[in-house]
This record gives sequence, C-alpha cells and structure tokens, in this order.
Amino acid sequence: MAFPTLIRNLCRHKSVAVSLVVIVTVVCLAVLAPWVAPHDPNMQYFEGLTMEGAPLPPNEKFLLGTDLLGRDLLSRLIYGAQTSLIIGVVANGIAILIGTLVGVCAGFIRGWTGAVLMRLTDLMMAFPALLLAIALAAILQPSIWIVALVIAMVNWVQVARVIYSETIAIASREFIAVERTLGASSLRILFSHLLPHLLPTILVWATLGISTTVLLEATLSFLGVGVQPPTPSWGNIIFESQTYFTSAVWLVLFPGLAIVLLALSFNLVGDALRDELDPSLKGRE
Amino acid sequence: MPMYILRRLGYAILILLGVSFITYLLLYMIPADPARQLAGRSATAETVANIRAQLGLDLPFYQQYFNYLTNLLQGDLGRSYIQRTEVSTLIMSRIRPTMELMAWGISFELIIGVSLGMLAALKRNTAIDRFLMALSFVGVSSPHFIASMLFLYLFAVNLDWFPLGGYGEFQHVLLPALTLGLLGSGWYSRMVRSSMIEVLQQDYIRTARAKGLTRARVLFRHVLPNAIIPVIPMIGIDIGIFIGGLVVVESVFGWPGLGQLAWQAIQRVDIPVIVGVTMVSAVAIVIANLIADLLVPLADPRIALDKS
Amino acid sequence: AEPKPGGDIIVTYQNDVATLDPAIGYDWQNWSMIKSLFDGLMDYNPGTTELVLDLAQSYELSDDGKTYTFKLREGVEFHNGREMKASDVKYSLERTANPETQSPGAGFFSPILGYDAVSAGDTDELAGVTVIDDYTVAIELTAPNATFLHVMGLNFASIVPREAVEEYGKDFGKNPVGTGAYELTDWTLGRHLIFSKNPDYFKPGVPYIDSITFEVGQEPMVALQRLERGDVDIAGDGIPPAKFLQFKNEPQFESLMVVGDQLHTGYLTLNVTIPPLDNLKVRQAINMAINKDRIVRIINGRATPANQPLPPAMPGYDKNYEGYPFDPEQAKALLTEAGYGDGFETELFVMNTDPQPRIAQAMQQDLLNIGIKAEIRSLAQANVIAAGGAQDQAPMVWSGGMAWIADFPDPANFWGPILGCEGAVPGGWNWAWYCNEELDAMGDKADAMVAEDQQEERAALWGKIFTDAMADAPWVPIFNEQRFTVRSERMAGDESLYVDPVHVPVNYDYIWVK
Amino acid sequence: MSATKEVTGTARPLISVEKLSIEFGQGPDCKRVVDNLSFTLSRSETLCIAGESGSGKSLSALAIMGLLPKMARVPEGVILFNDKDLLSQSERHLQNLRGKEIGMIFQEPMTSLNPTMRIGDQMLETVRRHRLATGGGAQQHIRNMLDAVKIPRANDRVKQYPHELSGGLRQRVMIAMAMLCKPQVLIADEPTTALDVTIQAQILDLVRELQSEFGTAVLLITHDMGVVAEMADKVVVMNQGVVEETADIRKIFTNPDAAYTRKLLAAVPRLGTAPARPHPVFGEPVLEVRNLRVRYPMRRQGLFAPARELIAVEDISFTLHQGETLGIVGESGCGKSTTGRALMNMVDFEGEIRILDTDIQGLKGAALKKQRQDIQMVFQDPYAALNPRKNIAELVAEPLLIHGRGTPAERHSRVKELLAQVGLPDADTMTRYPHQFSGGQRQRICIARALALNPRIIVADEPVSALDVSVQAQVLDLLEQLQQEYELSYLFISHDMAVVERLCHRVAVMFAGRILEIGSREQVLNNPCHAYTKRLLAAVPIPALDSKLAPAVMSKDTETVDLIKPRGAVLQPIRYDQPEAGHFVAVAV
Ligand SMILES: Nc1ncnc2c1ncn2[C@@H]1O[C@H](COP(=O)(O)OP(=O)(O)OP(=O)(O)O)[C@@H](O)[C@H]1O
Ligand SMILES: Nc1ncnc2c1ncn2[C@@H]1O[C@H](COP(=O)(O)OP(=O)(O)OP(=O)(O)O)[C@@H](O)[C@H]1O
Ligand SMILES: [Mg+2]
Ligand SMILES: [Mg+2]
Repeated sequence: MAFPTLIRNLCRHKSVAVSLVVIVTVVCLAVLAPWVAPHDPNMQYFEGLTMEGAPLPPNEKFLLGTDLLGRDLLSRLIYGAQTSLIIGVVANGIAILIGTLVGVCAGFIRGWTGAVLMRLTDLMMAFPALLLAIALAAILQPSIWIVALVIAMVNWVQVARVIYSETIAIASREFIAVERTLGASSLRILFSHLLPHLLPTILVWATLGISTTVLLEATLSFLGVGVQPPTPSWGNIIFESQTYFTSAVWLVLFPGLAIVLLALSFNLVGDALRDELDPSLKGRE
Repeated sequence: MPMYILRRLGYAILILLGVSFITYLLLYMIPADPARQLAGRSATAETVANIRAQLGLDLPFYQQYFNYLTNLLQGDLGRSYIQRTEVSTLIMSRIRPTMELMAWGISFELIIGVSLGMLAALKRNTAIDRFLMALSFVGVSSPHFIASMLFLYLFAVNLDWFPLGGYGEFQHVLLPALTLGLLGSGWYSRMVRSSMIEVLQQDYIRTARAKGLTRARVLFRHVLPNAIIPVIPMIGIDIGIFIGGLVVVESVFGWPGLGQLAWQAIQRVDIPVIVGVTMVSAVAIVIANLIADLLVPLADPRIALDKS
Repeated sequence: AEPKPGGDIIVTYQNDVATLDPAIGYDWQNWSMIKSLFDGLMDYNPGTTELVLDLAQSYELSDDGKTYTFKLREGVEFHNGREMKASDVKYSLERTANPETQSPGAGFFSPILGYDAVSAGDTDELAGVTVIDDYTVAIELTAPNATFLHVMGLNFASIVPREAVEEYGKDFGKNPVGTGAYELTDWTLGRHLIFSKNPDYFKPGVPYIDSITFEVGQEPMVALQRLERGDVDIAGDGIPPAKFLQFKNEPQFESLMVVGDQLHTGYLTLNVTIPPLDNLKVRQAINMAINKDRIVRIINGRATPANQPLPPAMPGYDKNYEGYPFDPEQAKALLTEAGYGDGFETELFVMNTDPQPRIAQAMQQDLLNIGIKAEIRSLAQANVIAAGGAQDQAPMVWSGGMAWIADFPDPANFWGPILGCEGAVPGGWNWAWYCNEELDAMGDKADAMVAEDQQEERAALWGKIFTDAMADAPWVPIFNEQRFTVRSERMAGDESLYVDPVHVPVNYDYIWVK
Repeated sequence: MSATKEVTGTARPLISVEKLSIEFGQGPDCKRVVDNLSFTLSRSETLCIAGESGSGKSLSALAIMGLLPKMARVPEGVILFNDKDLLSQSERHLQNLRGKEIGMIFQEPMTSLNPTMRIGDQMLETVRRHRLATGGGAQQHIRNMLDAVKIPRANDRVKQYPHELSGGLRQRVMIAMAMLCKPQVLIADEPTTALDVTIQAQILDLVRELQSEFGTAVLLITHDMGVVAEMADKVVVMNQGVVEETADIRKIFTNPDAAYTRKLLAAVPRLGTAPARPHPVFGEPVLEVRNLRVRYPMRRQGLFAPARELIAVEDISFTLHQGETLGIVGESGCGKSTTGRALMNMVDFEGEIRILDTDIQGLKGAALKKQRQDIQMVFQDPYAALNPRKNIAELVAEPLLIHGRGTPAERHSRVKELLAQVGLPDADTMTRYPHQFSGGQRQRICIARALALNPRIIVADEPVSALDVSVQAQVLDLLEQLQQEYELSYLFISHDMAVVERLCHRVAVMFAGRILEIGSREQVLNNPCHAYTKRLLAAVPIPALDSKLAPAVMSKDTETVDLIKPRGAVLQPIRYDQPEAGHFVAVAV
C-alpha cells in the first residue's frame, strides 16, 4: 500500500488523526526544542521560586509553572521529549526488535538453537528487571544511550516469550506447511508469511512498552543510574517531584499527561495500523 | 506428566544457578566497597583490609562465588552488611506479608483485568470499549508511587474507607492490593478483550446459545473459560513486572514485605540482601511460570504438556 | 510543667532499624535508640552538648595527662539482672576495638594504649585498660588526648554484659542487653520494635514513658498524615522536603514542629589532587562562585549559609571569620588568572535522594556562570562514598545526605577523618584529599591540651586550624542544616529533647506524655 | 418406519415461515441475502432446503432459532411457531424455546462443540437448563440419548473432550445433544457434508429413526441431492436468496418447474451412470510409491508407559502414469490425506516415493525446490491452506514468484488466466482476501494456485467436497480438460463415489492405512471384490426417488481398528489376490 494512501486510510478515524498529530507534534517539539522552548530548560530563574523556595504554579511567564529549582516546566517538557522519545521509541523499539528476533528464531527454527534461546529468555525473565537495569547502569557509567541500551536489554524478554509462543502457533498452521510445498524458502516464509501475522502482537507490545520504558528510565534516574541531571526527561521530572504531588500538582500532572498522551497516541495509531495491515479483519465483526 | 515436571524442575535449577551467577557477577562489578561500609569512616586501612579478609572479599571472583554457592546449598544466604543479620532471617520474616500482598494483588489484577476486558469485548467499538482501553493504558502508564499516594490520600485520608497503611488484617491488604490490581490489570484487559472477541465468533458459542442457555451461562461457562486460556501464560510473564510494582507499593503502604527490604537494600547497596532477594524473586518467577505452564493444559484439554 | 510518668507512644521510621549493637550501630536512626538501651561511662546533659558522668561516678586524670581512672557507680544492673562491674567496661572496650566485631567505631579507640595490637589482630586485650577492682578501671592512652572523655560518651563505648554477647553472638544487635533506661521487649523484623521502661534504671524517675513502639517501614509522608490524625507521636524521619512548607505555614502544624541546630556542615569537596582543582585560585574561584543563599532558599530555608567548616555551635567556631564572599565577577577573574578563562569541564558527585541532586544542580548552574561545566553524577550513597574515597575519581563531591554530623561536640572530630592527612587515604573520608601536615601538627598540639584551664586556648587553636585550612580552600562550606522533628500534641518535655544534638534525633529518656 | 412417513397435509403446520427476508448492511451497501422465503413444516415431516452454496440456507435456519448474527436484519416476514411469531419474542422466551422445542445441528461438527468442556457436561447443561431431570436421572438421560445415536461405550464418552472424538462421533454427539429434549422441530444444517458416505448413511438413518420415535419435524439443509432424495418429504430449492421452487419430493425429481431445479438435478453425478470411457493408453509412470509407511508419534500415557505411534499409512504401493487419474476413496481417517502429504514431503515417511524417477526421500534445498514444480497439491481444507493476510492475486502468484517465473506483468496475466479457468473471472476477485469468499470459491482458488506452475502431477484432496453440484460439475470439467491439454496426472482423493467414478481411471480403496482394493474404475466400482468396498458403495445415497438405502447396510457399525501401536510395532503384511489383470484385492488375514 502506498504510504500516502495508508496515512489517508488511517486518518479516517478522528481519534487516529488526532493521535498522529500528537505524535508528529511531540517529535517536532523534540527536534525543534531550542527554537520553540520559551526558556532555557536548565536556567534556574531567581523569580522562578517563591521567597520560601516553593515552585510557582502556571502563570504568565511560566506557562506550565516552574519546578523545584525555579526552572520553566514547559521548556523542560519540550526538551524532555528528546530523552523520552529516545527511551520510549528507540530503546523500546530495540527491545521489541530483539524480542521479536529471539522469539521468532526460537519458535521457527526450534531445534537446539531454539532451546538455547528460550532457556536464555527464561533466565532473563527470572531476573528482576529493575535490579538488572540498576546493576548494568551502575557498571556502565550512565548516559542517555547507555540507559537506552540497558532498557532495551531488559525489556526484550517478555516480548520474546510472547512472540515465541505465537510463532509456534502460527508456524504450525496449515498454510505455512502448504507454503513449503510450493517451494518457498524458510526466509520467505519467515518474512512474507510469519511476520505479518505477528505484527498485531508486536504492535500491542511496542505501544504498551512506550510508557513503561519511559517510567523505567525515570526509576533508574531516581536510583541514581539514569539520565543525569539536569538533562530533563518526562520520567525524571515526575520522579524528581513525585513527593510534591500534593503541593505542586502541576509538576507530576503535566509530564504524566504527556507520557500517557504519547503512549495512547502510539497505541491508537498502532491499533489502526494493525487493522489497516490485517486484511483478514476487513468486513468482520 | 511427572517426567515433564521433573524436566522443568531441572531447568528451574539451571535457571536459578544462572540468576545467582549473573547477580553475583553484576554486584561484584559495582563500584562500592562493602568492607569500607562496614568499617566506618574512622577506620584505618588495616581494619578495612582485615574486614575484607573476614568476608572473603579479597578472594578472586570465582572463589567468592563458589563459597556463596556452597553456603547457599546449606541454606546460608550470608549476612546483611547493614542489618548485620542473617539474610535468610530477614527474608523469612518478610516473605509472608509479600506472599499475601502478591496473592491479593494478582487476584485483583486478574479480576479487574478480566472483567474490564470482558466488558470491553461485549461492548466492542462503543464508547465504553474505547474508554476502558484508554483506562487500561493510563493504568500501565502510571508511576506506582504517585498512584499509591493518590489512592492513599483519596481513600484513606479523605474518605477514610481504608486504614492508613499498616499490616495485619484484611482491611490493610485491600488498598495496596487494589492499587497493584488496578495498575497491572491493563495488560490483562487488553488480552482478555481480544481473545473474547475471538471466542465470541466461534461456532460452539452459537451451539451453546442454540441449547437455550441464558446469556450469563453462555458467557461464564462457555466464553470465559475459552477466552482465559491465552491469559494464563501471561501470569507467568507478568510476574516479573508485578514484582517491580510491589517494591514501590510496599514502601508507600508500609507493608512489611520483601519489596521494602529490596528497595532499602538497593539504596544502601547491601549486596548480600540484594542477592538474596533476587534469588527469592527468581524462585517466585520460575514457580509462577511453572504453574502457568501446568495450568494451561488443565484449562485447555487440547494442549498436551510435553508438546510445548 | 512537671514531667509525668506513664504513657505509651508510637514513633515511626521508614527503614527497619539496622542493629542495636552499640559497637556497630552508627546511623542517626539507631544512635539514640542505643543510647536509651545502653549507658557508657560518660554522657551529655539532655538537650545539650555538656559532657557529664554517666556510669562513671567520678574520674581522675593522671598528671602526665595519659591515664584516666574511672570510679564506677555501684549497684547498676544490666537488663538481665546482673550487676555491672569494671570487668564489663574492659570487655566492652576490647570488644569494640576487636576487628572481629567489625565495629565502624573501632578507630575512635586508637588513642588507647595497645589499640594497634588489637587492631592488627595480635591480641584481644587492650594493654591500656586495667581493672583495678570491681568498681575501678584505669585507661591509659598513648598520649594526652583532650577528646578522650567524649570518646567514652560514644555509643561504641557502651557497656555490655559479656555473657549476653556471647550467648547471641553476631545476633547481639537484635537481642541487646544493656543498663539503659529502656529494654527491648519485642522486635518483629520489618514491622516494629518495642522498648519498655527499665524499672530498675539507676537514674531515679527516668524514663518517663512506659513503652515506645517504633513502627518501621513507614513512608515519611504517610507517617506525617498519621501524626496529624494522632495515630503517631513522633515522625522519626522528620519532615520530607515536599511537606515542609505546608507544615511550616499552617499554624496548627507549626506548633508540632521543633527546630534545633545540629553539629552539621554541608560542604562541597574540591579534590586538591585532580587538575585543575589542584590550583588554589581555581578552588578559591569556586568558593566565590556559589550562591549559598539561593541554595538555602531551594531547601526552603532549613539551614543557614556557612563560611567555615565548623558549625556555629561547635567550640572553636570563628565568629569573626568572613570566608569567601559570593562574587562571581571576582571568581571569573581568579579563573582567568589561573589560566582557565574559558572555564573547564569537571564532575560533581552527589547522592541521589531529594534534595541533594537539586542542590547539586544549583551549584552546577553557579559554576556554569563562571564557565565551569560540572557534569553531575548522581549515585547511590555507597557509590558516592566509594568514588570520594578513590583519589582520582571524584573532582567534586557534594556531601549532602552523607555529611559529617559530629560524633561528639569537639572540633577535633571535624578534622582528622575529613580534612586531616589520616583521612586522605584510599577509602578515607577526606574526599578533598587535602593533607596539610603543618595543620595536622597543630591539631595534635591542641589535642594534647587536656587540662581544664587550657580548653579555651585549645578551642581558639582549633578555630585557627580551620580558618587556615580555608585559605587553601579544599572545601566550599555551604550551609549548616537545622533539624526539624514533628511530634504529636500530647508529647511534652523540653523542645531541645526533640532535637537533642547528641541523642540524635530524640532523647527518648526524658520526653514525656501530657 | 414408512408408517410415520405419511405426509399429514391437513395437520396444522408446526412452523410456518412467511415472506422472510434477511439483509446485511445499511443504506447503499445493503445486501439482501434471503428474499421472500415462505414454507411450512408439520409434525413428523421432513423438509429439505436445497440449493447452491451461499443461497441463504443457513441464515434462514438461524433466523428460526433467533440466532442471526448481530449485523443481520429482518426487514419483513414472520416465523410462526405454534402460532406465535418468533421474530417478536423476547430473548428470554426464545431461550426457553431453544434446545427444548427447537433443536439445531450445525454445519461444522468439528468446531461446534466447546473444546474445553467434557461431552457429558455439555449435554448435562441442556438437561439442567430445561429441567428435564436432576442428579442421577440426568446422567441416565444423557446415556440413553448417546445410546440412541449409537455411540458405543457412552459411559466413557461423557468424560471425553470433543477433540478426542472422530468427526463422525462428534456429529452424533451434536445430534444427541439436539435431541435431548425431544424437540418438536429439529433443524439439521448440512449434518453430513463433512462426513464420509458410510457415516453419512448412519447419521441419516439415525435422524429418521429419531424422527419416527419422537414425531419430530425435521428441517434438513443440504446441497446433496442424494441426501434430499433419501430424506425429504418436501423440498425448497433456493438460489441466491430467492426460492426457486417449493414442492413435494416426487414432483421435484420427476417434474420440476424451475429451470434452476432442472439444472441442479442435471448436474448431479450419479454413481453408475458415468459414461463408459475408453481406457486410454498411458505414458510413462510419473509417480511410483513402494511400501509407503507413515506413523505419527503419540504422547506417552505415563512416565513408564511405552512410546506409541499412530499408524496412518501402512505399507501401500501404487503407480501413477502420465495422464492418468487415480482415485483414493475410504472412510474418514483412513490415511488418504496423509498419503498425499507424504507425496508432498510434508511428513516423515518410510518406503520409497519416486516422482519422475527421482527418489524424494531426504531431498533438500535446490533439488527439493525443483521437484516441487512437478507435483502440487490441492488441500482438503482450502481455508486453512490460504494465508488469510494475502489477497488472491498474491496467493495465486506466490508459486510463480517463488520459482522466479516471468515478469510481474506476465505473472499478473497468468493469474488472471488461471482464475478465469477455475471460474472466478470477476475483476475484483484478485484484490479480495480468502475470508471474503465462500467455501467453494476458496477451493477453486487453491486449484488455481496448484495449477500455476504447470505441474506434472496434482494431488487433489477432496477438491470438490464443499461445492454445490453445479459448481462441482464445472470444476470437474476443468480438471478433465486440463488433463487432456497437458497430460496431467491426478491423485484424486474423495469420499464421493459418484465423483470418483466420473473422473478416475483407476480407484484405490483405503481402510485403516492400507489399500484394500485397487484396480481400474470398472473393476472396483462395478465388480467390487472386497467386503468393505461393497459396503462403501452400498452406502452412497442415490439422488433419485424410491432408491432408499437398505437399513441393514447402514446400521452396521463400521468395525474399528485400533491404529495406535507401540513404537516400532511391525504389522502383518497384507497379501493381495488378483482376480483380473490390474485388479488387486486384499486377502483377509
Ligand atoms: N455475517 C455476514 N455478513 C455479511 N454477509 C453474510 C454474513 N453471513 C452470511 N453472509 C452472506 O449471506 C449469504 C447466505 O449465507 P448462508 O450462510 O445462509 O449460505 P448457505 O446457503 O448456508 O451456504 P452454504 O451451503 O455454503 O453453507 C451468503 O452470500 C453470505 O456471503
Ligand atoms: N498431525 C497428525 N498427528 C497425529 N495424527 C494424525 C495427524 N494427522 C492425521 N493424523 C491421524 O492419522 C490418521 C489418518 O489421517 P488422514 O488425515 O490421512 O485421514 P483422511 O483419510 O484424510 O480422513 P478425512 O477423510 O477425514 O480427511 C487419522 O487417524 C488421523 O487422526
Ligand atoms: Mg450454510
Ligand atoms: Mg483427509
């Protein structure tokens, strides 16, 4: 399907169109942060705190209020989108990729390669993810890319498990066997027949993974092994100020909304994409 | 069947060995000196060296790990650097509350997830469906700390429906378990929804209706048992994620469980406790997966154990 | 009002109590708990820093200033009913000194003759400690030491009964037996500890309260909420930063809050061995660059800006010392002079619990103002300590959350480990790696002044040592933090007891219930 | 039996359907799938609805049950049952009727039982729901009913799950379940399409027996005119949603009014009526099978139980020549499809299979790929064999793409040509997806795909079973025509003896994994020598009046052979007699 047609089809539903707009906006904001952010995200304004040192609620100068150091929350959210996109989309994407690869290989090739891969997955799964992430990040000096890598290394496991069982189910379906009798190679079966059937599952996990990875990054920051201050990320803005949620609700509300909105948008687009790409659903229900 | 369980137990032991090795290796590599921690800030270098030798920390890695394993086989998980107590004592004292909270939390997760998923499937493509699915998203996207605090303020402080934290009676477990349930149920409600939709289209549902069964009977006796099958392995997959949330929720609600122990140990780099708790949760995860795998053939007679 | 005996109270903490073994316990949570369960030869007047006799009835100092002879109170019983004797004193000191005990306070006993042999593991006995009779014990030092009586007031010098220690072995910390005002009657791990009044306590009338239940595992925010409801009497963890303003600004809560000074300084260490911080001008520039008032504001005014290492309540604090002014212009000029007109890049280590990373970010911004790009490394406490203790790792460390709260109210305690050469070793606490042998010698000289009439002179000398050190600018002293305790309305007793400078955080022996 | 079969025309009808219409979709997309359907059904009467696939038969039945899919609307019409309009009844009321007054047997026995519930429990549910009996009485009632449908060892069966039963047994369970409350009306939607003739005969017999016993009115839906002739009192012939003709059975077969009915009847293949064809001289053997064995490993029953395997194909040999069609017939589960799958190298097998003189055992990589071009298979279940996410153009072009034949444009035109050949010339066919076709159309798509590479041999596994007779005839013509054009060889698997007779040159009869009889069409069908072959032929319903099957033939239970043996078990080899040249008959041992 040509890309423009795809987009047009996706936009038939208002919610999906809105979601696309949200995603594109967030990406643009992240990329254009230096130009669109009203303030320097790291500037601790003297007038950004009350005389007692309390953050300011949304006002004219600071549209979404200030944080605990008197920095402009809006600007931090805009810059934070960069980090959060890297974590939520790139790191999560890598995790999904690894998980899919491992799951598909284990489920499709079976044999001892499959057995080894699945035992490895079981091993990783028995590991409390948080601990693994903390230890890895503590050993490898934290930086955004390391954190992204760590998250990817931790998060692929569940995906691999799910994809594995799905792969086995699909690989045992008749049309795959039939495909072999037509002379198709394993690679062709894999890419042309198996993967498209895995797509819905992959999409669900990919979109659900966005918010969880963003939050995992924040947990890591909280434990001192995440993205280092003052670099903002949506997650660490929340975690920095989570105990203030009664006295400065805007500090957790806005970044929280941002995360949910982004994740939800990806999810809606993902669902619509799945429906669009899965012709077997057309005219059903 | 017994053969299968034996084989699975064999795997489980291998997995636990792997977990212990990796944990030990990772913590060995973390830059923090336990001997220093124990010796205190006024200690001389000799004292530190002395303590290091006492703990066997001057040995090469493989030997340390070997010692750890030998002790482990004798049920000795070492002593906490901070609490100066047997790690096994610490864990034993906290395992019961954690199991309680986990049992309730997972039950709520399932009950909430399954019923919302069912509702969404029955009302699919309506506003209710969309609302529930968005809600499930908000659930899995919520940081546990804030959600717990919010529930605590709302239901315990303002409405006074629940006690403000604590442990002991049923009323204490309710709010933390509900929090865990609500936040974790999103995964389940999505799965249940899609498998319900699948099952609702099956021929045997029509057969059931043709028998004159009531809607409720069809739903609970025919649709649900079949729709739940793909959810069972999910419990095994989810348990690791669940434990992550448990850590935070326990801290907020003052629940005297392993989660708090783990959190404090992580913050204070109390390595023996971290290794111990990791091992315990690995055991929990392995058992949960085993149970899930054993449950699937029970729920679905078509599936044979040793085929998987 | 007169103290009223009776009553049961609830105190909450977030973390479980680590240990109640006096030779081991060394955090602000168990510090005063141990003081309530155990006694040492010396103690402090409640709510003050005045050293007084405790289990010792009197002491004598030999003329060479090296031997203290303590006369013990008679008839003091351990919780197990046995009378405390001089042999217990010897046993207790030797136990702490013994490396097998793994006591973090063993180093305090290094002035005692024979400590080195014990520390090396050659012998179990401290040669300097002699039991003269059941109620007399003599302690000989290697040199006169003005801080020694303070050391005898430390928890590490608490008197423990040998038979109980041997019975419980390594678990003595969970089954403490002492002579103190309270005894431990129940400890359910992860849930609560119950202290009950020791009816046979040797100080008549004390303690007032019948029992204290320490509920652990309580999130501080929730604890405060319960305190508002009257379910809890003391929130042991104090006020979390997020709740501070709310408490301070609402009259109904304000009356529940007690403020006190503590012997604490928050400082930024500048590693004098890592370039370009090895350049004095750079360090001075940094001292001038940081806006301490703003930092104090960020933590809602819960501290006062500091200009020297010693806190104001410490003897030797120099009121007239002005320190480095906040002057970014001059700081920049100094940097240019030092050849770093364009600034440089460095790292700032900080512990990762609120508000420390925020304070570090405030400093980071101030440093950036004069061109220094400090990358923040926010880590778990143990990792920061490890980095600080390695000579080439941490150029700057913000000490918040781990900072030096004096073990005893004497300036000497602020020097050796954190600014003296003895701390500038791998794994030491002198994270500035500042070693000035001249000043160290001056310190030794001051500590040798043991006579009563020399104390003023000694304090002045110490004051000079610290201000001299500031000329080398190994630190940026940032602020002296205050302490805030919240207690329920029914709690009574002098406010100073709730922010006791020695019985940190609360002196449980003397507070009472209305 | 015949005593109750008298049509009581004067009796008040039990069900009368008047001017029923069913629509899908809204506004301009609105599609009327049933239009103006009317009929009546009285006690003890059997009404057959016949007609081509997709003509609205199943939907009409569902409308009576009140089980139409949500999307369907009934714009007009009434369905009177005991003088009450079912369409306006509340759901509660309908629930009380369903299962009790009106029972239904569904088209698909394989998927119509709840896979996670024991047979007994599924039946018990109905008993409980309609308060027929309680406790032990209920159990007894169920066993009685299972006995009535001739399910042996009913006590064990109630504890089994559906997947543990064969298709025939499942269909019988379905019937037993529908009959539990002795409903006044039994709706049977193609109850035997999926079954082989012997079981079909038994089941039809069963329905008749139950009908006579309980006086049930039966609404039987089928496209098999043989079944119609066998069962019906009255017939409704439907085509594309409209009724072509409603008449007495006698009139339909002797003097039909509607042209469509005539066409339908004309297309019905009748056993024994195929024109005698000259036996052509065949070319080279293209396929040689020697001592083929296929065994499926089974699950152990316990820790120490011996490993077991299911014997699917045991020691069969045959040869297929160029331009020849070999038919394989036999009851369900006798190993027909497995034989085909072995030829396609889809299962592990023992013995020798030579295709165009190449031994295919262990063939790999390029050699295997090359060999794939010579032999293709049309699979039994066309829906399962098609990737649901590919459109028809992609599916049919797939083999061309795999083997790199032609340019995209050439491939496109080849696909178009193939689809036209199998009778799917519509322009939009190529862009639709498998689920948008009826079962029969899907089967044709599979045939088109198998033809794409111009293979020398085609294994056709029940290629016409889901087709209604007119389309079936069309497809058979196509197969014959292709054979003449390209000298194709077919291995034709079917349970429809008439179709086999029409198409095949030679016929093999399989039973329990073995070939019992093999020979030319005439030899096997006109002169069957093996008892099993004879029984098989006797069970074929004849699409003509007054040719009802002899009850004796049908009620006899097929002897069952336990095919599950310990691993590596050696079975006694079978011996063959040769009554005539080329005609081999197994000798009973
Ligand atoms: N859910 C649906 N949505 C749209 N059209 C449908 C739906 N179900 C059935 N149809 C259409 O209604 C028509 C009648 O279907 P029905 O199932 O009654 O056919 P049938 O006569 O039973 O055919 P067969 O012999 O193949 O079972 C068909 O053309 C079919 O495509
Ligand atoms: N994958 C499998 N695993 C185990 N047993 C199988 C498998 N496939 C088929 N069987 C069994 O092998 C036997 C032969 O099956 P096959 O499919 O060849 O029968 P068939 O003659 O084609 O029957 P039908 O007419 O129902 O299609 C049956 O008993 C069947 O249950
Ligand atoms: Mg039908
Ligand atoms: Mg078959």
